[in-house]
Amino acid sequence: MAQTEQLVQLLIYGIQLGVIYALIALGYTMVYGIINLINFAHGDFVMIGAFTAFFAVNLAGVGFFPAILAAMLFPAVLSIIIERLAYRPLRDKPRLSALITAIGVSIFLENFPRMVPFIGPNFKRFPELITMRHFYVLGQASINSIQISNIVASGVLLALLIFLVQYTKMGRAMRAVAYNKDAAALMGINVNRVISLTFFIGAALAGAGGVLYSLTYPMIDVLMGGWLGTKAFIAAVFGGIGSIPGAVLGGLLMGIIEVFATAVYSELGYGSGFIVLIFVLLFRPSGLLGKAPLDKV
Amino acid sequence: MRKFLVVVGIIAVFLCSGAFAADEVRIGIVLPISGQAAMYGAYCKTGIELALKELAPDNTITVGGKKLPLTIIYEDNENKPEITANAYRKLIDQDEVTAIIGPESSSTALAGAPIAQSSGIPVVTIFPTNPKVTQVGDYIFRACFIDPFQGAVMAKYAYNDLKVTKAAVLYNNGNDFSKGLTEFFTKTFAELGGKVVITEAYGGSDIRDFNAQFNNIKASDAQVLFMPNTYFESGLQMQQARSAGITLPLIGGDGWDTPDLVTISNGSEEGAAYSCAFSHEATTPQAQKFVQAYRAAYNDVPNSNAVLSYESLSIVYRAIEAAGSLDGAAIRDAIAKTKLELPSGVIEFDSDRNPKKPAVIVMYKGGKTSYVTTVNP
Amino acid sequence: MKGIKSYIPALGLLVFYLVCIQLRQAGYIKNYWIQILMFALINAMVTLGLYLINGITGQFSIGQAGFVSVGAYSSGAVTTLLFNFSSLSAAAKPIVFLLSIAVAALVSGFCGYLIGRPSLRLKGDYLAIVTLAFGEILRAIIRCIPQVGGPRGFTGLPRYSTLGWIIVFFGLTVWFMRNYIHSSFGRACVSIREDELASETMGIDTTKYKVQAFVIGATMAGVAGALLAHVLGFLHPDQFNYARSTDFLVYLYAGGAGTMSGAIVGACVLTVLPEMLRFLAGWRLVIYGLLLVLMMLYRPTGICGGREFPFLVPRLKRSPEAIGGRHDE
Amino acid sequence: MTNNTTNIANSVLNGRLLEVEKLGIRFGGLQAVGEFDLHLDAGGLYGIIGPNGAGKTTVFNMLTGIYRPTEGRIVFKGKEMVGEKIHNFTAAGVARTFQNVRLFKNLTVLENIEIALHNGVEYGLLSAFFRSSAMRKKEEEILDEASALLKRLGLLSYSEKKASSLPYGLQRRLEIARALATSPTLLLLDEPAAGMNPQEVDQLAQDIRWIKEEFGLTVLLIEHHMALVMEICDHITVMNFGRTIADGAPGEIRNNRMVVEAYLGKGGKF
Repeated sequence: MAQTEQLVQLLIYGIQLGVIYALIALGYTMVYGIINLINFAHGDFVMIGAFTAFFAVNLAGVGFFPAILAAMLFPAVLSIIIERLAYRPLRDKPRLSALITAIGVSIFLENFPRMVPFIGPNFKRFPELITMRHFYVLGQASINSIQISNIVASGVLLALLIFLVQYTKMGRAMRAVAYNKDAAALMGINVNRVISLTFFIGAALAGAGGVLYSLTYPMIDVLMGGWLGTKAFIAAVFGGIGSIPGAVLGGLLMGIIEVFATAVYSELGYGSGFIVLIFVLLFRPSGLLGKAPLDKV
Repeated sequence: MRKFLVVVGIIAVFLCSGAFAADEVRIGIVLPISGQAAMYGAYCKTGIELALKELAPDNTITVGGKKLPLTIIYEDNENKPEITANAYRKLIDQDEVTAIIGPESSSTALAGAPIAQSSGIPVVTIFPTNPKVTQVGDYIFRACFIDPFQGAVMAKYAYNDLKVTKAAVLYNNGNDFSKGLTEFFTKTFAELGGKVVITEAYGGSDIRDFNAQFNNIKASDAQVLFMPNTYFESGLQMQQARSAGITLPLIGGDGWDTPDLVTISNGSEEGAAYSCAFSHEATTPQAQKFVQAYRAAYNDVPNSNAVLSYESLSIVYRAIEAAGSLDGAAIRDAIAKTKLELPSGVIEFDSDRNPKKPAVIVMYKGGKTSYVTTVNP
Repeated sequence: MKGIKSYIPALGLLVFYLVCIQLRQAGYIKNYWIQILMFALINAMVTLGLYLINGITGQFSIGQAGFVSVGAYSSGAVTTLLFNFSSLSAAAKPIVFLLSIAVAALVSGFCGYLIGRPSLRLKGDYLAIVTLAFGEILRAIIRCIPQVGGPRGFTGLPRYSTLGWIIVFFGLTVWFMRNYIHSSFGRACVSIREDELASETMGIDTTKYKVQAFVIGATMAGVAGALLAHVLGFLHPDQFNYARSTDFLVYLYAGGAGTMSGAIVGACVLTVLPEMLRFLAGWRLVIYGLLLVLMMLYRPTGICGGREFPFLVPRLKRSPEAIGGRHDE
Repeated sequence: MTNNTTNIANSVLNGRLLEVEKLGIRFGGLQAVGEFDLHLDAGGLYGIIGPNGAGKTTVFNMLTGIYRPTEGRIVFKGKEMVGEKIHNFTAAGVARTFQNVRLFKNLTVLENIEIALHNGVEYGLLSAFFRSSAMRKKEEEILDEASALLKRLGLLSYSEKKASSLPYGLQRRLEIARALATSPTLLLLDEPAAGMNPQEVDQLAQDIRWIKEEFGLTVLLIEHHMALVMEICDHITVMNFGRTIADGAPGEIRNNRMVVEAYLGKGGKF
C-alpha cells in the first residue's frame, strides 16, 4: 500500500475506535458536569448494555435497532436506580465519598453477573447484526459496513444529545443545574429529576457504546467495561471534562492517537497515548476544550 | 469500645478456626475463581472434579494401608500475585494441607511457590509455562510444558512442515506466557535458518483493536503469522486479521486450546494450527476414556486447562498413595518418581520437575480441531 | 515523665511485635495471619503517603501504585541484580537490604518530583488523570526492561522482609508523618487544601509544598514497595496497575481521608476483610463491593469518622504569658 | 513580630512605601484597569473608592501578585514587584484581606494564625521529621506568638473554635489578624465593612485606626461605605471604569463633581 493509503486506513481505524470512546466519554462528562462525580461504574454500563443486546438478540431474536434500544434502556433504568440508592444520599457529603461508593458499585456490577449462571465469567461471541462488507475509499484503504454504522449511529446519538441539551426545556434545566444547583432549585427546577435524567442519558449512551463496541470487536465478558471506561474517562478529561464537544473531540483524538502510536511502535503503543495526554494537559491544563476555572477573588 | 471488642472477638474466632482433625488428607487448590482469569479457574475446576470423581468417588484416599477422608479446599487467587501468596499461606498454615495444586499462571505461581518450598509442601502447578517456576525449588512441579519447548515446537512446525522462512509475530507484551513463547519461537526459528521479519505487540488483555498491528504485518513480507496469545484475544485477532485482508497461515500455542476459541473466531480460525498437550482425537484408552467421561459430565470437549488440572490431581493423588505417608518430602519424592498413564500420555518428570511429554499439533478444520502431527521433546 | 510519655506509641508497637512473635511461636497465630498483617502494614504505609497528597494537601492523585512499583523494582534491582543477595554474609544482608530501601526511597521520591513538578498547574481531576497516566506509563516501561523480567515478572528476589522490619518502617512512617503534618510544613499543606489562593497570600510557596507532598508521598510508597518486593520474592508489572491504585484510594477514603488514623485503619481493615470473606468463594468480591457501598452510605466520613488516635497529635505547651488569663483585652 | 520591629522597619524607609505608576491590565481585549497611579507613604491610611466594577479589587489583585499587570510598575520599598509570585509579595510585607472572607474555614482560629506565621519558621525539613528540640521550641514560640496576637485582637477565647463557626464580624476580624500575622508593612483591606451594621462599622473604624498605630502599618482599603472612608482615610483615590477619576484628601473628594456623578449620577449630592 502506498503511504497515503496507509495513513487513510489508519485514520479509519482510529475513528472506528474513537467514536466509541467518544460515546462513552459523553456519559462521564455529563454526570461530571452536573454533580462533579467521576462515575467509576460508568464503564460497567457499557458491559450491561452489551449483555442486554446479546440476550435480546439471542433470546428474542431482535435486529439491530431493537437491540440497541434495549441496550440503551436497561442500563439507563438501572443507573437511575443506582443513583437513587447509592449516590443521592451522599450528595451533600464530601465529594469523594460518592467516588468511593461509585468504585464499590463498579466492583459489584463487575462481579455479580459473573456469579449469575447464565452469564458467568466466560467470553461470549456477540452476534453479527450487520453484514460485513468492505468499501474501498482510496486504493486499498477500505472502510467496512460496521465502521460506517458506528460512525452513523454515534453521529445520530450525538445530534440527539445536542438537540436535547441545547433546544429543549429539560436541556435548559440541565444546563442550569450544571451551572448552579442551588440557584436552579430556587428557579423551581426539580434538581433530583434533572440528575436522574442525566444518569439516564449517560448510561443510555454507554449502553449504545457497548453495542457498537461489541459489534466491532464481537466478544463480550463481564469485565469489558472496566478498562474501556477508564479510557473513555481519560478521553473526557483530555477533551475537557464537563464539555460535550470536548468529550467527542477527546474520544476521537484518543482513538486516532492510539492507532497511530501503535502503528509506529507497538511495544509502547498504548503507553504513548498517555504520554501525549500528559503533554497536552501540561499545555492546556483544562483539556482541549475545557474552560479554565475562574478563581474569583 | 464495645464495638472494638466485637471486632476483636470476630478476629479471634477466625484465627482459631484452623483446627482440624489430624487423620484427614487435605489438598488445596488455588485457582482464579474471580477476576479477569475466572473462566480458566472454572475450566480447571471441571478437570479437578472429574479426576476426583474417578479417583475418589467416596472422598477417601488410602495412605499407608489406612483409608483416610479426603478434603479438597478451593482458594481464589483473583489471578493476582499477592492474593496467591495469601491463599498459599492460608492453605499451608491454617488448613494444613498435604499438597497444593495450582495456580494456573506463571506470575501467580511464582509468588506462591517460594512459600510452599520453604514450608516443605509439594505443589503441582497447573499451567505456568515459565521455566523459572519449578526452579524455585524441589517441591515445585508443573503439569504443562514450558515456553522454550513449545516455542521451539512451533518454530520447527513453521520451518519444517509449513516450509516458510519469514514469520510475523503478534504478541501480548503484558502476558508472561505470550512473551515467553515469542522469545523462544524467535530464537529457534532463527537457529533453523528462518527469520522473524516483524514483531508487533499490544499492551494487555483489555486491548481489542489490533488493526494498526495488522496493517503493519500486512505490509511486511511474512509468510506465516504466529500469535501465541490467549484464546479470546486470538479469536478476535483471527477475525481482524482476515478482515484486514491477511491471508497468511496462522499458528499459535496451547492458549488456543479450548472449544471457546471457535465461538469467538467464528469461522476465521479455519486452517489455523497450534501446539498443545492433548488432542481429543488421541487414540490411547486413557485419552478416550477421559474425553468420554468429560463429555458425559459437561457436554463439552475438554480444553488444556481441564486436562492439565485433571492430570495434576491424578499425579498428586497417586503420589500420596505411593508415598504411604503425609510427609511432604516423601510425597515430593513420590511425585518426582511419577510414571502414570494419563490422557496426554505417560507422564514422567525430568530433573527440573517438568513433565516429559510430547506436543501434538492440531489444526482447526470446519470448526473442529484435527490432529496433524506429534513433536517429541 | 513527659519524656517517657512520648515513647509510649513506640513501646506499644514493640509490645505488639513481641506479642505477635510469641503467639506465633506458641502456635496461636499462623504465619498466614502474620503475612496478612505484613501486607496490611505495607498497604497502610502506601495509604499514608496518599493521605499526605490527597488528604492533607488536597491534591487528587490516583496513581499511587506506580510509585509502589518504582520502589519495589528499584529495591529488587539492588538486592538481586547489583548484589547477589543470597551469597552475602549474614552481616552484610541487612546493610544491603537497607541500602535497597534507601535506593527505593530516592528513586520513587524522584518520580514523585518528576510527576509533581510539571503537573502542579493542573487541578483536581486533571491532575488525577496525569497521575493515572504516569502510573500506566511506568508499567508500560517496566514491561520493556528485560533485566527485571519484563512482562514475565521479576523473580528470585530474597524474601527478606520480616514482620520486624515492616513494623520498624511502619512505625517510622507513622512517626515522620505525624511530625510532618504537625509542623509548619504540614500546616502549609493543609492550607493549600483549604484555600490555595489564601494560602499563597499568607506567604506560602504553594508550588513548593505541593511538590514536597508529592515527593514525600511517593517516597513512602516506594519504601513500602521495597518491603513488599522482599515479602513476595516476586514482582509482576500488572500487580501495580490502575486498579491497584484505586485500591489505595479506597483504603484512604473508606478509612476516612481526614485523619492519619483513617488511612491506617482503612488500609488494615480493607486488606484483612477480603481474606475474612474467603469462605464466600466466588461471591467474595460481590459482597466486598456491597459492603463498600453500604459503609459509605451509613458512614460517609469513613471508618474512623474524622477521629484521630491521641498519640498521633503531638501536644505543645502554651506559655502562660502569651495567654495571660482567659480575658480578652 | 513585635510592635517595635515593625515600627523600626517603617521608620527606616522614610519616604514612599509603595509607588504604582501607570498600572494597567487587560483581560483578553478588555482593559480592566489602566493608567492607575498610587503613591503611599509609610504610616498613612489610604482608601480607594468607586462604584461596582470600577476595578478596585483588580488593583488589589495586582498589588498582591494575584494578577500580573500588563503594563506599568509596582515599586514596593524600592523594589520592582511586577512578575513576582504572590508569596513574594507577602514576604516583602504586603498583606491583604478578601472581599468575601477567605479563611481556612475547617481549621481552628489558632491554626489560621499559625499558618500565617509560616514565614517566620527557621527549622528545616529534617528537624520537622524528627521533631527536634529546636523545632519544638520554635513551634512553641509560634504557638505563643499566635496566642499573643489573638489576645491583642480579642480573639483568644475562640482559638480552638473552627473558623467557620465564628460570627461574621469575628470572621472578618480573624482575617485581619491572619493578615497581621504575616508581619506586613502594608495592609490591604478589601471592603472590610461589607455586611456590617452601623455599630459594627463604628467599631471597625476604631479598630482600623488602632491596628494601624498598634502594628505600625500603612493601610490601604477599598470600601463602598462612604462614611467610613471619609472618616478614617487621610487620602482617597476614586476609580471608575478602571481609571482614576479623582484623588485627594477626603474634603476634596467630597466636593469633587466627577465623583458625585460617578456615584449618584448627575445632580447627586452626598
